[in-house]
Amino acid sequence: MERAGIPGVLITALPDLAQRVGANRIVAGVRMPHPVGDPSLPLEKERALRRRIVETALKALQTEVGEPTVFIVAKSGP
Amino acid sequence: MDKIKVAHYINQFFAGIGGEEKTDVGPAWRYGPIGPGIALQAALGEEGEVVSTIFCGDNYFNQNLDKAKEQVFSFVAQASPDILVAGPAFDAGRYGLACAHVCTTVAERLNIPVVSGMHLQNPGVELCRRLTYIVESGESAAAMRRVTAVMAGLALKLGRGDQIGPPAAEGYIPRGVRRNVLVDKNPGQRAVEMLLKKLKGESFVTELPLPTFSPVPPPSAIHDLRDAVLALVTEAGVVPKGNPDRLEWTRATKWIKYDIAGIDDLTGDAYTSAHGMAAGKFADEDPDRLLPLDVLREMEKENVFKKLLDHYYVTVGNGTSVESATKYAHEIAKELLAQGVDAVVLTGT
Amino acid sequence: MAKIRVVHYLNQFFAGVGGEEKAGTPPVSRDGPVGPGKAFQEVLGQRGEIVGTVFCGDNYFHEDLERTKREVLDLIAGYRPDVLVAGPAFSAGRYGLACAHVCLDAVQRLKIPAVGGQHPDNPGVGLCRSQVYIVVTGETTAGMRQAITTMAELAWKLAMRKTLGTPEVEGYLPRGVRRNVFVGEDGAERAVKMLLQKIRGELFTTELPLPTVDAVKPPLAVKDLKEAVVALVTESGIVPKGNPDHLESAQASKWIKYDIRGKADLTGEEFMSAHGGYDNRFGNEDPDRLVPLDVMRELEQEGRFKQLLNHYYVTVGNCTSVESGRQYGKEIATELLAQGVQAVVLTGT
Amino acid sequence: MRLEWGTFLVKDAVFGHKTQLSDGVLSIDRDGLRSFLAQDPNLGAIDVEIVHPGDETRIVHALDVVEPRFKVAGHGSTFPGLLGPPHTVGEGRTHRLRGVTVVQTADIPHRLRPTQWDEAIIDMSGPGVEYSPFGKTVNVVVGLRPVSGLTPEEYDTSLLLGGLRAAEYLAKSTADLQPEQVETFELGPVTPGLPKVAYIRVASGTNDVAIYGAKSEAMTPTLIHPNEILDGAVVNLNWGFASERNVTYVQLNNPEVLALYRHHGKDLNFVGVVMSGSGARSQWEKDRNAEHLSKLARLLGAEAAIISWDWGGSSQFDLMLTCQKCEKLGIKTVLVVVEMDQSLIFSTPEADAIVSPGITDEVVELPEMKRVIGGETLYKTGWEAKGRLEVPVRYLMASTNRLGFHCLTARQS
Repeated sequence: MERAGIPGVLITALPDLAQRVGANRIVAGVRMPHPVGDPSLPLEKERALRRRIVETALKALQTEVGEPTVFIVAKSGP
Repeated sequence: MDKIKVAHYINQFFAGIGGEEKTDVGPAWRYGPIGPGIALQAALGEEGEVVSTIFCGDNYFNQNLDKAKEQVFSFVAQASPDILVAGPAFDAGRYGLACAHVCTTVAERLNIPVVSGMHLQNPGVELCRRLTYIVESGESAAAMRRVTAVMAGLALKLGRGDQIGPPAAEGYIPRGVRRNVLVDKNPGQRAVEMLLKKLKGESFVTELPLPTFSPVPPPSAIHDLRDAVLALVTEAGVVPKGNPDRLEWTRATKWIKYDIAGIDDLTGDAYTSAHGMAAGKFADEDPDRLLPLDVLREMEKENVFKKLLDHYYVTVGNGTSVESATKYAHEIAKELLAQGVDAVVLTGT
Repeated sequence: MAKIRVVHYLNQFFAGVGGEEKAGTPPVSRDGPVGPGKAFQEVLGQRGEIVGTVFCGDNYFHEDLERTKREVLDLIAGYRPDVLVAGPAFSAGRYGLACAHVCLDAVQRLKIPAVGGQHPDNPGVGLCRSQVYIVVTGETTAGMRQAITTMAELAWKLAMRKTLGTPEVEGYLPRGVRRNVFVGEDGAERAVKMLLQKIRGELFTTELPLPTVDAVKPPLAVKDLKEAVVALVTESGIVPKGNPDHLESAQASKWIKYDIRGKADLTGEEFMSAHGGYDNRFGNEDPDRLVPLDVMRELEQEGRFKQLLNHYYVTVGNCTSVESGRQYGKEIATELLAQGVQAVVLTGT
Repeated sequence: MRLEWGTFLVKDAVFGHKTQLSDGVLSIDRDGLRSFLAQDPNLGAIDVEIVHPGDETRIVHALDVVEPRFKVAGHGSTFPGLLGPPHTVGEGRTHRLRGVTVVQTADIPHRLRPTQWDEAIIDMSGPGVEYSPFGKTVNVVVGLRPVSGLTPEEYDTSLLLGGLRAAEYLAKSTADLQPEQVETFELGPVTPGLPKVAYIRVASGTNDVAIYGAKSEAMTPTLIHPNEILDGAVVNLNWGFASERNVTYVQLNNPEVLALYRHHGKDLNFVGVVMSGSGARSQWEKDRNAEHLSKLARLLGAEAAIISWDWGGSSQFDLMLTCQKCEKLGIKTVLVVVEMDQSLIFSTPEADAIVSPGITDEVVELPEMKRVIGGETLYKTGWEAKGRLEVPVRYLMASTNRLGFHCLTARQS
């Protein structure tokens, strides 16, 4: 996709793997079965988390990167 | 016994037309060998003959992919060669890609063996390794003589229909086509022997060389998100309920695009996931967890960005080969470019 | 130095009134020491004085326990003693029990320390050991002098509020009450040293001797279940919602019975788990998981047993002591027997 | 694996404009620490107080006690899996402040509501000082009040991380200083023939410890190097009975590990540590758990083992099964068993050697104090926190600590 010149951002639960394979803009998602959500949270909290993840993704699209870079989502707690 | 007829594809530089300033030159052809073709002919000796050389500017080829491929194919076909030789392109990216496209097209449509020469890291390798014997050429053209000789040797063997040996012996890059072979020891014994060699510092040959991924230069960032058109692409297998187009749960053979115009949220009763790993409770409860449409629509309304494409593109990454993924990406990218998409949001499990 | 005032309790035999034929003598008091009391006085010397002796026939004592205890206590209280000495009773059962009751009353009602003297197997020991200092004696009066000396010394120390040494040093039965003591090394260091002794086969003393659980002879099986009244008893802490009687989540101080007449099922709306030792979610969702009322009712309707008792009995086992467990068991059992229950189904977590 | 503790002896702590240690006095930038802890958006109010041995002061609602630690060299970081990535520690050098601790106080943690919370008290003077090991240290008391609307998991996590971050913050001030004392821990070779001794940890609560940041309850028993324990791999999660609590300070200075290291090479050969996954809730699971623990000790070649009962009531069953199975394998055992009023209901003849770190039910009289930190009234009883108290030893922080950190035992009286 990027080789065709389109800037892309990949939201994935395995950012390290994505980095090694060469994706350039990566956002660390939650877990593999639900990279952009967290079922353990109450619905409106999960929705807010999803918003924070996608906002990070859009921020990544507007950021120059020299090589594969992982963007961490600001979350509370470990 | 008549000679093995060889068609030779090279770029504008090796054809002597010119360097970067001539890279936009369109396809053309000449009888007989030109430039590196002369060394190729010498290596073929009496057994083979370079009947025609086809060349094209690297930029022209990559910018006008379909048209260039058609023209070059027709020039090759008219020479009705027994073998196609392309390159060697060493580490030149655009030249390597051009060779790869020519090799795949000729192999698929003319059904004749094709030989090329590239550095392992050349982007062209991924594109055509399955159908082409690519001689590992190293990075610099200084190795031209050695590489051409190996390519010629392979071309003659293929022309004669001989049995081709393993990659390490014949000097070509493993084509990713692995065959089962019966040996006398089981993996446990072989592993111990390999380990002992490793411990003693002796040389050993790994049975499974791991793929390396050639870096893709990052496209420049978007300057003004507010007038950018975004597209959603996912390998998480999010498809309409019932998986109407039978997207495979593993080893996906295709990608599909689905219309989401006017849809603000992916709900469990309309969508599901076909992905072997991601399918299940979480996806069925709320597919947005795999493809965040709800949040992107919200941002679209707040015009954080101009527009979300009316379709999203989906495939399944689970167990799908790098080649297929690369192929699908090419095809999807072409569609996105055609629809003026400025940036892509991809989700992966 | 003020002399301590001691009252001595004896049975009719040691008071010289007579043997079995005089076992019905009612309680009598006499100033000064009587019988073994004289030896006590000798040991006490100037430090204390046996101001009075109270004695009573062993049979009389047990005919009407409450009446005799009141009479004996009044006689003792009359002397305003600093400490009560009872016995020594050696292995005499009725005499030992009498001493135990008298000592308990002295400690609980007159708030003065009490010293007994009995063989460890004497039934009186179990009754009062946690509140009364019982000097360990042999089975027969042969050990009289030794017993009296130890009892006198102990009585004096208790009256003078001196800090006592360990049970082994002072000669009394460990009262089952354990006290914290500060020592020079931390627990881990002591553990390592003990382990080394154990490895080398050297003698070591464990800091916590484990109790042997007293085996209970299994009662006879239920002959005819169809005629049996069955009761449900549990330690799982299932109580009506809100825990109205505040059953503790650990170290429960009581048991409670709740009415289940007409109830075919324990629901999460009406009942909850107050037990602190396991994850209560499952019990709160469906208390039947801990107290199987739904199934018991079904079996009752099918006539598999005559009737389920109208109440179930509940306490919490989490860190509740064996003694309390035994006590609650006894009390619940008496109620069950009074209601003609022939079999009990107990559930524990 | 070779670990060095770089120890700094701290005599006193005072508030100052900069957090730094100089000749035994730790000055703390109070607002600097509070804003550092405020990086967690889930923490609403944060107070910081300092109390000294001898003050007529009482700390109540204490959750955990943490020794200030900062890893300066070697693989891994401070409190791995919680403050840093879950990478193996136990090598290189870690700085630690001796004589000063961080004590988190907070309202009732979610996890213990509504039934299982109990008061946790540290008295800085009076008879209480003897009972809790932290009556004699300078304590930096960090009062944490999470914001409302958090999930139970978020609420408790913010309390846990608040204490650990404060401890790292204090120790980090010594990053470029040279420690006065360096202690080295290494299971080096010993003269042959010394008895091989392992340390087995049995637990069963749902929130006992975090190992590299993950709760241990679902874990199959595992081997762990003693240095990992001394270097922050195991952190306390349990806020149950105060006297038995293996607070993080005790986890980091695990007494069994330190005792076995003291004897290593002299009269025994310390071969390693086996940790229980805990969480066994049925006979089958407890049996499997105990088999696994005793097998791992055997794999270490242990001829003897110290077994500590880290937490839980029903895990007394796991403890005794483990003891029984070890002894049957010829591994001689000594158990460290805290006493509650209840006598142990499950005992096996093999459990003939037990060390008792004290009994929790004895009642202690504590005098009235001039100042109280962490709360106005006691949990459950509602008594005035500052007043004269008659409380069971169970309320005094880590007094009958299950790992046997304190010099207390219980005797027949």
